[in-house]
Amino acid sequence: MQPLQILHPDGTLAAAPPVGRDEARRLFAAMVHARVYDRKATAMQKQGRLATYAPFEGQEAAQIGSAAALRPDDWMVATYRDAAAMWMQGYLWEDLLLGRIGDERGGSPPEGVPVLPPSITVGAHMLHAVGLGWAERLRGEDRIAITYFGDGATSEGDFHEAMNFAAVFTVPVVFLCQNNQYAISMPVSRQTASATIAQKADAYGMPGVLVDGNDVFAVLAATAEAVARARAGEGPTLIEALTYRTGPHTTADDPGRYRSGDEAAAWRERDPIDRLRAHLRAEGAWDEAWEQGILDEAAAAIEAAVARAEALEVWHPREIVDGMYAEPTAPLLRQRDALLRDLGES
Amino acid sequence: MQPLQILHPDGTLAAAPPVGRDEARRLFAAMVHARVYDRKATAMQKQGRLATYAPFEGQEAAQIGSAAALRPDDWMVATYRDAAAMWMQGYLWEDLLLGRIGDERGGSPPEGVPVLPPSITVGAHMLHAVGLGWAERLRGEDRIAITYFGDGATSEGDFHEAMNFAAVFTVPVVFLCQNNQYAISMPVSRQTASATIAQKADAYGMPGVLVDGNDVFAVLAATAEAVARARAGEGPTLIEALTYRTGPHTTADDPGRYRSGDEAAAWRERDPIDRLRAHLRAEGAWDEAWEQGILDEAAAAIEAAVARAEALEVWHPREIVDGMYAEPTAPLLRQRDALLRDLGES
Amino acid sequence: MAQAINQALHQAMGADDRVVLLGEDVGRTGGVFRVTDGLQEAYGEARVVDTPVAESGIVGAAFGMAVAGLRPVVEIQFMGFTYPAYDQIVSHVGRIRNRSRHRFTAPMVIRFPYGGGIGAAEHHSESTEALYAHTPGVKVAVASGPRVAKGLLLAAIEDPDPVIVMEPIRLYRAIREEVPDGPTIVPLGVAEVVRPGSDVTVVAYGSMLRESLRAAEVLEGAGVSAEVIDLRTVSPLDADTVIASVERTGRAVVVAEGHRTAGMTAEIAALIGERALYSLLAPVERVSGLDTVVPLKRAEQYYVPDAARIAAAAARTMEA
Amino acid sequence: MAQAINQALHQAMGADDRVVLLGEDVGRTGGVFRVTDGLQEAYGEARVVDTPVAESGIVGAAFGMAVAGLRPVVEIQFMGFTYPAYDQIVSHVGRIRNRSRHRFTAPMVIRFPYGGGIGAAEHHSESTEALYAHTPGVKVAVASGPRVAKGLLLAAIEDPDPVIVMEPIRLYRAIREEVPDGPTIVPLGVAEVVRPGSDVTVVAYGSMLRESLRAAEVLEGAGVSAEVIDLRTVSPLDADTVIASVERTGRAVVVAEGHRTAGMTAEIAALIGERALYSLLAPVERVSGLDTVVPLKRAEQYYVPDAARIAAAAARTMEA
Ligand SMILES: Cc1ncc(C[n+]2csc(CCOP(=O)(O)OP(=O)(O)O)c2C)c(N)n1
Ligand SMILES: Cc1ncc(C[n+]2csc(CCOP(=O)(O)OP(=O)(O)O)c2C)c(N)n1
Ligand SMILES: [Mg+2]
Ligand SMILES: [Mg+2]
Repeated sequence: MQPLQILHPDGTLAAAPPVGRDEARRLFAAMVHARVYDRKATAMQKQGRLATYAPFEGQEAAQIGSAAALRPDDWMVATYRDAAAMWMQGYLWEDLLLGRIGDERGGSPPEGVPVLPPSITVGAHMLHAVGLGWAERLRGEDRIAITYFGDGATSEGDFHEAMNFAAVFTVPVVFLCQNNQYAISMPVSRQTASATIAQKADAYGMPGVLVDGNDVFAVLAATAEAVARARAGEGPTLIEALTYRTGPHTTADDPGRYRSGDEAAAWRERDPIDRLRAHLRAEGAWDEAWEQGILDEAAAAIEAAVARAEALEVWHPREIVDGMYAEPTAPLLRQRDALLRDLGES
Repeated sequence: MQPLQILHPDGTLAAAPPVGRDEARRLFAAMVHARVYDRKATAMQKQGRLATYAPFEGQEAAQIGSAAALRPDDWMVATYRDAAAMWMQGYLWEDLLLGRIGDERGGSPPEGVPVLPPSITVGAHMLHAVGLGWAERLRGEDRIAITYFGDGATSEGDFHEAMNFAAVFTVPVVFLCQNNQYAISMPVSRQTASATIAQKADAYGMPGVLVDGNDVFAVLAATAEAVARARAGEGPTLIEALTYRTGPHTTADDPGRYRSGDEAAAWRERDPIDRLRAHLRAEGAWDEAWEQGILDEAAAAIEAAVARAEALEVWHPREIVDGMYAEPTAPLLRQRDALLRDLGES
Repeated sequence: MAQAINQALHQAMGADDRVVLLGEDVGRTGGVFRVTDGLQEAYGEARVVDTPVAESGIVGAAFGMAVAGLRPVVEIQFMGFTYPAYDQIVSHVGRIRNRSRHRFTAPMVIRFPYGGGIGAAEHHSESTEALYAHTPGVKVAVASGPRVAKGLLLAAIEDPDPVIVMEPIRLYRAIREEVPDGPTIVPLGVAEVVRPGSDVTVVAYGSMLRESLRAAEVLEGAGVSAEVIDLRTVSPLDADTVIASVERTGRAVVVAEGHRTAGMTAEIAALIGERALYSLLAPVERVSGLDTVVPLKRAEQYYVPDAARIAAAAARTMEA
Repeated sequence: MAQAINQALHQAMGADDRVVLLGEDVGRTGGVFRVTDGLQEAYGEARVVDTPVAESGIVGAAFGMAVAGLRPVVEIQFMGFTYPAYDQIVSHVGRIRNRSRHRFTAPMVIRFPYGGGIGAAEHHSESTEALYAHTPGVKVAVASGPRVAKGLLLAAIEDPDPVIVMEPIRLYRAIREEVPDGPTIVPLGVAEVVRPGSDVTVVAYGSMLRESLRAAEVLEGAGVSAEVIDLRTVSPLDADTVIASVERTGRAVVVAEGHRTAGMTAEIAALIGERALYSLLAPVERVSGLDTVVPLKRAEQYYVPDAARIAAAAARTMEA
């Protein structure tokens, strides 16, 4: 299987892009914006202002390109590494940061944003997307669901059950696998003996598509097609986007223990932002000032998000039992009272 | 994919059989013997002498043909419906019956018989076969493992994890799926949207083979090849044997609620024993007296097994805690004493 | 009891088209115990869904449906087959509300047969409700007969949070009882004093209620007045009703057929010790299953508590 | 503590080539907490196996290996990721011996970090040992420091039955302690009186031992002599040591960071009520986590019990 490619690594075109110039510029701006966030979050973690953080640098095209194919009311269920995609679908940077600061309120996007809080467990969440899409179909709505996951996640039993349910019940869901070559320290070649992840779709009677995940046009085109299929009632699609995480698994990880500098350097040559920039420049659609403007705007927006997130006071211990049920149960109320007594707050 | 076939349903040959005449007769005898057991067990259940029972009539070729490809020391991990295969590998009828009578001692085959007690949960046991085969490989032994499961079991996450582990670690294991068209009431078309189960192998980078499961020669040939691959260190194979359970799912089930008489009748035309009989007769290797001899011998052997199983006394309540650990723990001993006190036996 | 549950499902599906059923063999055959009989005919294949054999898949997909605003009612064929779905339940079903601070919720029901008494195959006699009571964010109701089964299930379907509803296998066909025709609710988290008494409190639920009532009759014959409480939900647990009773009687027997260590009898006994210590005239007696696998048919009776063991335990509290 | 565990694994693998390790990232990187550092270099990829991300797969395959006669030691990356393997553990690992009446056995170890205290992400602070204590056929050991961690792990590897070994995350780097160089065993099922005392018994294990010892010091300052017991295994639970102590002190505080309902504090409190009721001068105090998800970093301290809460509970028993 050859991955679908529209933009060559040097920025020349292999095929007609799926979007016009303005939209291409918008995609570029979004990718740059996301990278600013990612670097800021990484820096904050080093300063001890975030708990662990899972950087996505290198995967911007896979996330932004795919999310750009969605309608604003489509459901999204993604992971700890998919902040860029979630933000594209309406999740706020400040809420993403809050989660990383270690505050449950980060799991609560603005009302109406159809994006679930990031999944920390690997695998289980794909089934949630199946249920969401299925529910819409049962109601006769044409909203679809998309779920993001990594190469490692394809080993979990829940991946299998999600793919199977989606295909058996013709659920409108797109499975977007970012094969970033590693699951923590494990290369994808030790995760599965199949040549590609895309080919796993056939086991479920579902189309599987392999795309160059650092080619934002290819990702967008493939996702748009899958979304259209789903919306038309033709069922699920598995997309494997080949990409690479430039940084560590999380800020607690040292990739030097398991991968070579050469490999990382080779992938850096395929950087998704550089690639689109080269294309835009060749088209006369890019100049340095414009990019600087995006960077400045992004920095300001993200600083503001950081400020809002960090300004939020820790909730009062009284609230500790409030999240579990619509109304705290009798045992929880007793436990809360005992806690407040112990804290001298009752 | 066309299923491998060596014996046509009318008993004529599509290709050269994998075994000579004596071995063919031995296979016939084993299938007949197994059917006598199956019918006896079904009858006993109706008389209330067994708890539920899951009949395998119609699946004799799939079980006997595959088990015939094994070496006596190869591991087998099979299900509640695979008594014929287990018996071929050394499990005793009386132990199989004991389990169905509701006695744990049925889970204990004679020492040295490399067959685990039948799996009642669907799916989990395939991983056990992977571990068994893997252990042998680590020790440098050439014993392999085979695991039996149904079409329904392929939906469980553990099927996926077992297939994936087996392929990634080149484990000597054979996955033998008896696609008997139903998982209780669910037809295989509602279990998966893929055209075959065999094609699922490709998702794991493993060969998948489709065979006519009512053709004992085809099953034997395909299994022998998979066993040889495994033994040679070339890793796992998935075999899908197309077959049909003639009877109900278990003695508590009424297949009339979910499948047509026509369908069952069509499959009866493909009965594995009739088919081999037709072949042997054409070869001059069958006569009625010989078959009657097998039937009589089988009936006697099975009656003796029934007698031994039914003669076993229920264990004393004192023994209730004895199976959990090598030595009963202190809490278990206290619980046993309390039980004996309550029973007035202390 | 199967019929009462079937009636509850009919009423819920008729009243609210957000209610959908999912499970193995629930549609065409109406389930192993025929609890969902006739529902697929009545409400169609889209709302009564025969699923592949994949419990994590069933629960995980139903969870997504619930988040999207449906009211899925999942059947797992036997309690022993809920374990492959345990991760979905503990990590997601019970957590989405807290994880999103109420932005997303999962109002769904997971119901299944549980417990011994019919000599079933291995894995078919589990009673591990303690596991689910120990799982934050879900509620756990246990039916003790047709009326309670119907009322708890309807309450569970209406509840804004996920509820597990357990149905004793051995009662499906065994108990006949008047059940109100209309949609009746048994509130979650409220125990019922089923039989008043003054000497000893017997706390039970589910399959053990009937045994406890039988024990109470035996005890009455021996001049001991037993108060029998049906907990009805083990999470949240209505400790107030239990404590009030023990404060009156001064003696308690707690009964559950699940394993002993860290089981429900531990929790109830601990609560009594915590809140009614000074009322206790005798140690709380725990009557429970053992810390063994539930034995198969031939020895099952040694495992599952019965009226005789409950009565004997009560008698011991009287002697202390 | 990580180093002591690493040493135990080195010794076990060196002494017995049936011992193999399996887990996510255990080889090349030596695990998230570097507990298995250097083992793959020393014993090769065949015996120190980096697995795909599939917990049921890891446990299920290791189970098969154990049945075949190896001694697999499985690492699950965090306790919260044991749940996908729960079915394998409860339905197979804990049952094969009984199912086959000793013909087949599964001598294997499942070890993992557990508990809070480092402000980790969701699912990374679980302490649900009650679940495994409620699971027949497995034993459950909980390390409280380097020496005990090493000794329990070596005992677990030698044990003829499956053993779960839990390691408090927050102690991996936090505790330094003399650990005997040689292969030392801490027997399973035997509690240790870590600090003798006469007024009140504090029963703890794992991460809560250190907090309990700190509480004992605080209490000593207040003139209260606390006896601190490290259970070391929660299944089987050494009730005799606990009861003997409570019979002397007449007061008890039981501590565990897991959820409260049907948790380990319930079991221990129930045992005390059962066997030492007449010695009790005050209700047993349970100090535990709440029936909530463990809060994230910013509010975690409200959930996880600490020395102050333990000391306060002990003080309450003195006032009663
Ligand atoms: C069920 C579960 N098992 C293990 C983990 C620990 N873990 C976190 S991320 C990860 C690797 C996932 O790899 P992949 O799916 O490729 O995603 P990536 O991190 O590369 O984006 C693992 C094993 C987890 N979070 N959940
Ligand atoms: C984990 C689990 N889920 C559900 C069941 C209940 N159950 C028993 S057999 C069966 C159908 C299995 O179908 P298949 O794998 O095709 O095997 P067959 O019975 O046809 O031989 C089901 C759902 C079970 N035993 N285990
Ligand atoms: Mg990855
Ligand atoms: Mg089948």
